[in-house]
Amino acid sequence: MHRKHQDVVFALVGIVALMVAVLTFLTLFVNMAVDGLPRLDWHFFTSFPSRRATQAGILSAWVGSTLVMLVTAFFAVPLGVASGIYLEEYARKSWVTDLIEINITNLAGVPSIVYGLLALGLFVYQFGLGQSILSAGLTLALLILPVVIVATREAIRSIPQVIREGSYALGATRWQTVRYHILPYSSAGILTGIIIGMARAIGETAPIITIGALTFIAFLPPAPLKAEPPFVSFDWLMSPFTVMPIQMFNWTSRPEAAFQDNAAAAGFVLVFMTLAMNGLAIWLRYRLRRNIKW
Amino acid sequence: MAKATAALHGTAYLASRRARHIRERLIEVLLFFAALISVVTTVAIVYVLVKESVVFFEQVPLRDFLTDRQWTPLFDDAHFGIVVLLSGTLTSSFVALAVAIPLGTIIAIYLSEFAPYRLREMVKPVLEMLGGVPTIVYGYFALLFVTPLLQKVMPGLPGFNLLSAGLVMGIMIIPYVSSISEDAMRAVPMALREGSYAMGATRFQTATRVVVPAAFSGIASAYILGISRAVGETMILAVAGGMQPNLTFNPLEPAATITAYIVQVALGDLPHGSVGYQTIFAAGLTLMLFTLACNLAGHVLRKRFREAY
Amino acid sequence: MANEHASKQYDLDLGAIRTRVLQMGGLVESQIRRAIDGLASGDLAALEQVIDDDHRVNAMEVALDGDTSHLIVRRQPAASDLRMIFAIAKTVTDLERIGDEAQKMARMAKAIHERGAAPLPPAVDVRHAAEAAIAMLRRSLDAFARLDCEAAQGVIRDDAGLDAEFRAILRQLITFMMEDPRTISTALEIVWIAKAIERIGDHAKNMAEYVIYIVRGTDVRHTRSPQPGA
Amino acid sequence: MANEHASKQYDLDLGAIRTRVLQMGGLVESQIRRAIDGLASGDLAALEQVIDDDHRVNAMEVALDGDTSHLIVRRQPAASDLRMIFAIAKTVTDLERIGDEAQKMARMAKAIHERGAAPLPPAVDVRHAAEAAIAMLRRSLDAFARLDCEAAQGVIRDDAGLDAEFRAILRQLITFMMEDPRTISTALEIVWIAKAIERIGDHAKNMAEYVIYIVRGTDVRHTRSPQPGA
Amino acid sequence: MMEQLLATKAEARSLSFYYGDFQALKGISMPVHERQVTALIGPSGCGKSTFLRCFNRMHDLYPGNRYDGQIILQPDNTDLLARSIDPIDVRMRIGMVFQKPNPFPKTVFENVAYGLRVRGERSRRAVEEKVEQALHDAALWDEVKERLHQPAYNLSGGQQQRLCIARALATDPELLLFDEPTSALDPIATASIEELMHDLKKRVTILIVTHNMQQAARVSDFTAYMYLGELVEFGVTDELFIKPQKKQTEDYITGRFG
Amino acid sequence: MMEQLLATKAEARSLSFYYGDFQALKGISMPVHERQVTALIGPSGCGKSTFLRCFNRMHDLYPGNRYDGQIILQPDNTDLLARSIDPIDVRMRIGMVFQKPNPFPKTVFENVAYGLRVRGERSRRAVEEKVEQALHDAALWDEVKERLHQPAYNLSGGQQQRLCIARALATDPELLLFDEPTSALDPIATASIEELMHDLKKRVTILIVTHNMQQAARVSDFTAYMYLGELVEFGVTDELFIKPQKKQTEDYITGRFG
Repeated sequence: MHRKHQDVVFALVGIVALMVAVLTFLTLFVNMAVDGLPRLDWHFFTSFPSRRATQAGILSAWVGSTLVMLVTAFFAVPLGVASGIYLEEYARKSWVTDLIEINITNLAGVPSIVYGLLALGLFVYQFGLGQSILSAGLTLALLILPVVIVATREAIRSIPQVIREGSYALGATRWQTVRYHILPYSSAGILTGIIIGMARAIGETAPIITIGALTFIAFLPPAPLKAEPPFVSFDWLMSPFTVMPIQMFNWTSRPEAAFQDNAAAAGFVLVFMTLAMNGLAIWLRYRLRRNIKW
Repeated sequence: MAKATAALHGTAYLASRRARHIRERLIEVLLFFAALISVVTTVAIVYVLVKESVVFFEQVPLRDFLTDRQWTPLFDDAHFGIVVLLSGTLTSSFVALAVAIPLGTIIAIYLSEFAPYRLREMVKPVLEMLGGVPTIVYGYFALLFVTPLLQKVMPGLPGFNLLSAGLVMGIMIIPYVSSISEDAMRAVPMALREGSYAMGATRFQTATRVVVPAAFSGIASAYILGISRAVGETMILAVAGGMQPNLTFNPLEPAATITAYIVQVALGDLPHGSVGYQTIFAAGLTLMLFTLACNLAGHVLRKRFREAY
Repeated sequence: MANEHASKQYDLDLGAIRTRVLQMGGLVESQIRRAIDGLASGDLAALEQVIDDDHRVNAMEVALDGDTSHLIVRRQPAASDLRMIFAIAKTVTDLERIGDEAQKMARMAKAIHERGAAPLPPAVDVRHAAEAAIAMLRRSLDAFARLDCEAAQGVIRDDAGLDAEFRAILRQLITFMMEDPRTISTALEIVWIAKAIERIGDHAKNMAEYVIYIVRGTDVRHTRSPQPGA
Repeated sequence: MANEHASKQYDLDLGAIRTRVLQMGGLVESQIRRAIDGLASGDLAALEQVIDDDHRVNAMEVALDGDTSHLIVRRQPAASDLRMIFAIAKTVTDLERIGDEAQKMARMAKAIHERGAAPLPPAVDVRHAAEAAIAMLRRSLDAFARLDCEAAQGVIRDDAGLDAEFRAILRQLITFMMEDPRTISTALEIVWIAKAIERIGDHAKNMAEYVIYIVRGTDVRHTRSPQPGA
Repeated sequence: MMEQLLATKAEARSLSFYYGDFQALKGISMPVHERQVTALIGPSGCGKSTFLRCFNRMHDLYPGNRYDGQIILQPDNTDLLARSIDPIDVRMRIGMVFQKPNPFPKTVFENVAYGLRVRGERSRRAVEEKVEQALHDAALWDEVKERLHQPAYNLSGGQQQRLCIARALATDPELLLFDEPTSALDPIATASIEELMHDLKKRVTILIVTHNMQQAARVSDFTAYMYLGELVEFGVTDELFIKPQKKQTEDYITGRFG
Repeated sequence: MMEQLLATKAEARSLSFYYGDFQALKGISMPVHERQVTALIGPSGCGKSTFLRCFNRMHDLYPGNRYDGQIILQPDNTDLLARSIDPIDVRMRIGMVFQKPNPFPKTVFENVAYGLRVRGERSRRAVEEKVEQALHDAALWDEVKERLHQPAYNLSGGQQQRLCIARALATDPELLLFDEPTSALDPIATASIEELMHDLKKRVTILIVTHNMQQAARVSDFTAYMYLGELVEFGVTDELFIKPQKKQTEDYITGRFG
């Protein structure tokens, strides 16, 4: 019967399609590894950028990325989780919540470069924060806010309504229900969303470029911890900075092949980091699915 | 029972009840303000884009902006024809979608309906990682691997071109299309599939006649998300597509997209408040409106899909 | 909507059982009639037949009890259905006992005729009483068929008349026996026949009471003054 | 596991009904005994009491029938439970009829003693037959209580003996009547008492047959040669 | 059973309920007798669950719902639906068991203790005692005493439902609502829950919704038949099932409903 | 009813079934009589659904499943489980109705026509005739004839289930499998499905899994009681429910199962 052959044919087509995607990814990874791995040594991580390709490193880039991520997480996580909780557990159906809802869906789809324009107009000039770590962190925080909110909502939504009703039926208040049930049961899902959001933020280039981050930074921001009281300092927030993807972009744009190897090396580190974070998130989600069966 | 009565009316209880009310109310207000941040963000985006664009359109008539066939904002003889940037954007997006939609759909159907469980569990994370790779890395790949490769086949291909950028962008978008499509197909209840198989249908018949139609609005919203991604994608094009404005629909040529133009301007040293500075906001507004339309359409479709089950 | 026939099968099952109850009633009625005809005509073969046919009544009782259990298991009857099933289970017992009484009548009639004794005059009254009992039985079956409370109450009222008739026959027979002790054996056999007829009336009354139970859900048994003694 | 007591309430309900059936049986048994004692002693008040107490038997029948319906509605019995319920519904009818027979015995005994007639000699045999009937009733109730098929079969066997005893008494009474026609009224009253005793035996046998139905699921009624005629 | 002699634990008085514009309950008045099981039956959509969920103000969780009329809870004559009454206070007195077993993904112990924790009980001794007592009362103690600190999800469906009952019992509710508590269980687990209900009614008043008429007949002392949001008939269960007063009830009970 | 006189439509012979290492069915042998309703009952997890789903090789859809033994389908004496037999061919002959109504998200008409389309039927007339006939047979025609081209989801639950029955009937199956077909329906819809089953058995052999013993008693001619993957007792329904041969069956039927 010929209709049974369709199955075999389509299965083959499917595998081919899958191979195209997966093989492209592998090629990319191998290609970058081949070009970049020779440059990856201790020196590469502890050196500032340089005009000489072989002496250049990514010290200022990874420190900058780390600090920006700190700021991003500091703002995006509490805000994202709180709004997710509000929308799922508190909001009553009204035009305000409808608005917030559509708005978040839309924000999730706004191109990252538009966030860059927002930051340029608002943070850099209007608020006068300049081209600082704080500006970048805030920008990326807004960028991944929808990711965190959506992940939080999905995680919360997967908790069956009967669990909530069970809690309320025992006389619990809304906040008690959230604290004792909603948050604990959705925490793994929320964490997954946060990690994925951070992985996205760490690789974002366009908005950082738009706010005008410098590409050639041969110094580190002021240290957050000091020897003398008050021991902590927030000066680093206002410091100029660079981040990994910008460093890579910079090297990619150079015509010399040696810099392009640097780009490959930086790219390799970047891909490795994002893959590790994504992998962690995927593993978390897998465990989550295995542990909780509503 | 007497205890319950006392519990309802005892003064100590009343006090604790008031405390409870206040605490609950406070928490709700805090959470509400957190949720409001996202609205504030949108308002801020619109405010910034519109504010600068208004200044821009005071100097450049909207008519010129829409009809002029040149984009030379930084020349002395400045032209502001957005069509030029749009052509690059549309061409690269078209190439990307020509790759992503067929492949993404086939992969989704294959994974959801054909692949053995183990293969699916292995492949899905790999695909998701594909979507997690920073776009600058894809840009690097397009410029330094795909373009040289293509040049071996097409010797005349310029170093910067929309084709290789579009192809790589297509690969990048596959996971978005395939994973949302697959989710939509997975959400089709097993009972429907079993119903079809029980009627004597083959896998292919079940997939194409029952599962895909049932998941259609979900799949459509995946496509729309893909379009929105392609249009908004920046770094691949900035790196591999070339940055010079070029009114063309030929993917073999280099051309600037809206996003690439913004990057180009941002990299330069444009003074705050100049017309050049304002052009990027006008371009950004165009981009924003386009993706907004896509997102709303996708939202509506997804919502309809959710309601079906 | 399709629901109008949602319990078609159930109604069919119930209807089938009711029909079989009525069939059993018909058989039992013919048994009584043939026994009383045999008493008058002395047709021994016919009487023999009545005695033999009792196994058919018995078989119907067993079968109907089986059907009733099956219906309970299959349908978990409630409300009027349950009352119907319950009443049928009880009615079937009464019908079988009526069958037994008919058999006894035939046996006595056979004994009388075999001995060749001339029937005693009260035999006429016995026939009259038997007709009354048959009428009661028939009316209680009718009441059952039509779930007619009025008719059922009529049957219950009539039972007192039949009892009176029985006592009159008994007095007559005692007189005969006293006048001519040689008739005692035959008279006693006629007493048993009369007694059987009186019992048939009692059973018919029971059945009528079940009909009222089916329709109204009230148990009217034993609700009036104690019945006159046998 | 908790399931061991999953049907505790059901068992309790069933048990309660069975207990009440046995109580009804006990009441009925005492009715017979008091009637037969009254026949011997001529204690009119006691006989009056028996006649009056029949309403208690009747009330128990109505109540037990109600319980049975309720159990069917509540529990949708199947298998042995259904057979039990079904048998109880039938048994209760038999018990009530035994109660009726006891009442009739008391009524006849009262009539005999009110007339002041000297009891006829067969009264002794009647007492013996009554004891046998009581024993049958008690054993069938025992068989019901213990769901003992062997005992039930014993009861069924014994019924033939009781029937024979009844026929012997009848023959004796006929002789008396023929010898002295003045005794006819009294003799006839004793005939009714003997007949009641014979019927009690029949009912006990029915009950025993239900016990076998409960235990084995087979309907043993009407399975042997036709019973000896009354 | 003398209906007149029983105390009333709760009483609905002309209770109407609206989901937005849709009137789901139409002027229902009926008593819930103390320490008796009252069953609500009727076809899907007749409003029986809606009615049940008025008793613990569950509808307050969702917007657009409106009550009209009263539910008076005894002995203190409180109108549960009054605006001045906080739904949380209502739920403190009235427990509920749901259609599907819904234990929290916590340990067995924590599930039962939850109601106490919500009420601010801090003494560990008191909590432990109450938990044990509640598990005893729910006929579950012997089965779970060895694994109090294991996840509740390891229990079987029937055990989970009894755990939910224990959870409700731990806070000494005056009235316990059961919303089709066995519809997700197999016949064996169903039997054990029904048995348990029978034991519980010595201590607590029970109101149960069931779509299984036989179950209503088995477990309840009183039955209310509802149709299209109205109370058609209320009465002693045995009577209602053998001799219903209304033709509608009769038709439903005998399966001739169309 | 003379069991011996009935033709056998299908027969399981020493059928065992494994989910991976777990043996879910243990050497089951029993007949399915032609144009009769055969019910499978037993507690949850007894393997009754697993057994049912062997008849149309539904287990082949999932990996790691293994059959052992035979299911012989008459009149052609085919072993449904043979390796040489394509499960699709089996499903062409054997229809199935599921626990929850699962109409496809298409119109009423297209749902019923689906089986024909899958079989490559192209004649529009033929399809229309068959669809109408199937809807008649499923006692649904009068209710849907005005809205054949509306989405099937607009129908009520009971109608959807009858639509699924019509869908299965359209391809003239020889054997129809019902997997707890009314467990998601209310009593009224349940009654109509049961009624329908009774009408259908004049034309098609029916095998039904139900966890509702009363339903098995109502609709079936033969009943098989299963426990822990084994067939405990098979017999004529009336006899099995009034006089079961095995103590285990008796205990289950009377609710004393522990």
